[in-house]
Amino acid sequence: MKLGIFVSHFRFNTSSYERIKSDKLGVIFVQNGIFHATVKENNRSSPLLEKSADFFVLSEDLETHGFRRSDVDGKVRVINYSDLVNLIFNEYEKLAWL
Amino acid sequence: MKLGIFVSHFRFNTSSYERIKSDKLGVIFVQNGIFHATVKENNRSSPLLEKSADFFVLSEDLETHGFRRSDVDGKVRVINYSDLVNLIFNEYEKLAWL
Amino acid sequence: MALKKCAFIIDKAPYKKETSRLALTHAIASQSAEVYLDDGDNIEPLVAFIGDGILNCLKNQRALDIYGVTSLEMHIKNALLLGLNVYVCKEDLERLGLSEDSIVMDADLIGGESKTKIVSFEKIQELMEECDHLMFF
Amino acid sequence: MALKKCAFIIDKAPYKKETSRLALTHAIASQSAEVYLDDGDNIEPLVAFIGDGILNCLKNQRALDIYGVTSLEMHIKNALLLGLNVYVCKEDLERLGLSEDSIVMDADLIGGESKTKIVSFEKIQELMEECDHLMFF
Amino acid sequence: MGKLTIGVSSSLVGSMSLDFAVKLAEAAIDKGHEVDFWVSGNATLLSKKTQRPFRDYSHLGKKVGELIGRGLEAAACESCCEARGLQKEDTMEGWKRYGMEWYLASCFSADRILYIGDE
Amino acid sequence: MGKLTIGVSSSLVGSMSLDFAVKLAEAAIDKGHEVDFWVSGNATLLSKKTQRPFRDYSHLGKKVGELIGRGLEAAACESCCEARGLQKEDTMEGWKRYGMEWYLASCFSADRILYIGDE
Repeated sequence: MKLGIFVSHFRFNTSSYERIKSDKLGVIFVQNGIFHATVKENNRSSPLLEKSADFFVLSEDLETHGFRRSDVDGKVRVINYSDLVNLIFNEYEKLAWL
Repeated sequence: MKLGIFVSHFRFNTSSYERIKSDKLGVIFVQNGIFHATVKENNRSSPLLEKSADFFVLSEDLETHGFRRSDVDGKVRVINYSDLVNLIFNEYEKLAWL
Repeated sequence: MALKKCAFIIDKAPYKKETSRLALTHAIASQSAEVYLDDGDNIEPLVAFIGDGILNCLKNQRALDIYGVTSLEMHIKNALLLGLNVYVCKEDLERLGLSEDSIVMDADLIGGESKTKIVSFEKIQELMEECDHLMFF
Repeated sequence: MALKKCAFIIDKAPYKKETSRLALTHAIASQSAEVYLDDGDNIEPLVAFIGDGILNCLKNQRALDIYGVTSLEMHIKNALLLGLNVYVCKEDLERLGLSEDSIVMDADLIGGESKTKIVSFEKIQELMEECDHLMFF
Repeated sequence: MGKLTIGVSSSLVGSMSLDFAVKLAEAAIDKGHEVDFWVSGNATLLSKKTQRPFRDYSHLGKKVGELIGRGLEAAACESCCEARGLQKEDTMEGWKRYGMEWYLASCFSADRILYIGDE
Repeated sequence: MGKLTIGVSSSLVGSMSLDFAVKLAEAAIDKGHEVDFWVSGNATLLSKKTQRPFRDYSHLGKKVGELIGRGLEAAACESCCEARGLQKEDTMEGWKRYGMEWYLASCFSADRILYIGDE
C-alpha cells in the first residue's frame, strides 16, 4: 500500500509506528511531531528517522514553535499546507494519524 | 518535603518522575496510571516501581479497567477515594499530578 | 454496487482519551450508513486492537457502576452482537501478559453472533492493506 | 501578614496541550490575588521549565501570525515584564541541544525587568522544597 | 480533483488539531478539491455559535463559515453535541447535525480520509 | 479538618480527570473537609447548564450541584468560559465566575492543592 503517517506527538507509544509496513511510506511531522525533525536529544537524531520512509515536516508548525529550516534534520523535507494537499492526493492512498 | 505524586498516564515522559526527590514520597496510580501497578510488559514490572517510594493504586480506577486486587503488584497498596483523602491530608504536604 | 472497507485501528488505552469509544460508535454506525448511500453500495467496517489498544478489551470493566459511563467492554460486546469483525493482536496480548481468558471474546450473555479473533500483527497488517480506508484511534 | 510561595512547574511542550499557557496565565494572575486576600497577605509565584517544558521557551515563535494564537514566548515575556521569577533547567537545555541564545532570556523589547535564570535541576528541586504549594503543567 | 473527508474529535482549544484540520481543509479547497468536515466528541464545540474571539485562542468559527461558503460540507455528530449541552439552536449557520452514519457515508465516496482521533 | 483546593483544566469528556476531581471533592466533603473547586481551560464546560445526560458520558453537573449544596465552592475561569462561547447566563446555578486570581487566593488559604493540568 501507499501510506502516509502523521506524527503529531513528541512522546508517544511508538509500537504502531515501528511495526507498520508499507511499500511506499511517508511520515509527516506536524504539531509536536516536529521535534522529531529538529531536536537532537542527547546529541542523537530521533529514532523515528531510522524507519525506511520519506520524511516531511510542516513549515507552519516548525515556525509556530520557533524553529527555522536550518534546524531541520537533513533526512526531512520541509513542506507547507499546500504541498501537504498534493502529497495526500498524489502520493499516498491511505492516511494514519498516530 | 513530603510529596505525593499522581501518575495518571501509562505512557509519558518520565523525566520529572525520575528526578524529583523527596524525604517522604508517595506515588498514587490513578486513571491509566493503574497499568503501572498491574501490567507486566514483557514479563517485567513497571520501571516506575523502582523508585524509592510508597506506592498506592486507586481501587475505583482498577475496577473501571477490569482489574482485580489480585492483579496488583506486591509493592502497591490498594486504596479508595476515602483513603486518598486521608493520604492527602495526613501524609503528604505537596501534591504533583504528572 | 460497491463495497468499501474501513479499518478502525485502536492503539490507545481507554478512558484517558475518548478515542477508542468513538472508534466503536463510528464503526457500529457504518451499518446504518446505507441511508445515505445508493442501493447496493455499502461500508464494511473492521475493528482491530493493537498495542496499548488491547487494554480496551479487558473483561469485567466496572466503569458504569463507578463512574456512570458505559464501559468499552459493553461497546465491544455491542460490536460483536451486530456481527462486526473484531481483531486483537496476539503479540500485544503476550507482551502485556494478558490471556485469551482475560479479554472479551464474545457477547454471549446478550446473544452475540461473532467472536473476537486473536491474530498476529502480520494478519492485521494484511487487513490494513486490503481495506480502502484506514483510521487510527 | 503572610507570604505563600507557589511553584508552577512546566514539564510539557507547548501547543499540543493548553497546560503551559494556563500555567503562565495563572502565575501572572497571582499578582492580582491581593484583592481577595487580607492586607499584607500575598502569593509569590515562581515559574520553572523542566524536561520537555523547556520547549516552551524557544525564541521566534510565530503562533500568532500562523494560527492566530498568542505564542508561549509572548506569555513568558509578559511574566518577565511583570517581574516574575522564571527558571529554566540547564541539564534539559543540554539534553535537547538548546543554547541560551535560542531561548527567551528577557522581555527587553517591551522593557522587561527580570531575566530568565538558567539553573541546575538541583536548584529547581530546592525551589520546590521551599515553596508552599506545587503545581505541574 | 478529488474528495477529502476529514474527521476530528479533538477539543476546540488545547491540541490545536482542529486548527490543523481547518487549515488543511482550506488548502484543499484552494486547490479545487471537495472537502467533507466531520466533528465528533469534544470537537463538536466548533459548530457552536457565539464563540467569542480571544487572542489566546484561535478563532476558527469564522474561518469555517467562510469555507462553508466555498463549498465545505461541515457536519457535527448530533449525540456528541447533545451530551455537551449543545442544542440544535446553538449550531452555527451552515453547519449540519447528523448521526455518525453520515461520516461513514462520506468516507464511502471520499478519495482520501484523514481521521484525527487524538483525544 | 483542612481545606483542599482542586484545580482542573481537562475536558468534560475524554480524560475523565473531571470525574476524578469531583469524586475526590465528594470524598473530602464526606470527611468534613472544606473544598474549593476551580475549573479553567476546557474544564469550564462543567459549569454549563443544560448538559444532557447520556450513558456514554458521566453526568457530573448534577453531582457538582449537590456538592455545592453541601458547601463546595465551585468557580469557573471567566475568560476561559467566554473564549468557549459560554456566557454568564449559561452558568449552572451555584457556580461562580471569576478571574484566575480567585484560584490563587484560594491556594493561599488552602492546606493542600491538587492541580490537574493534563490537557
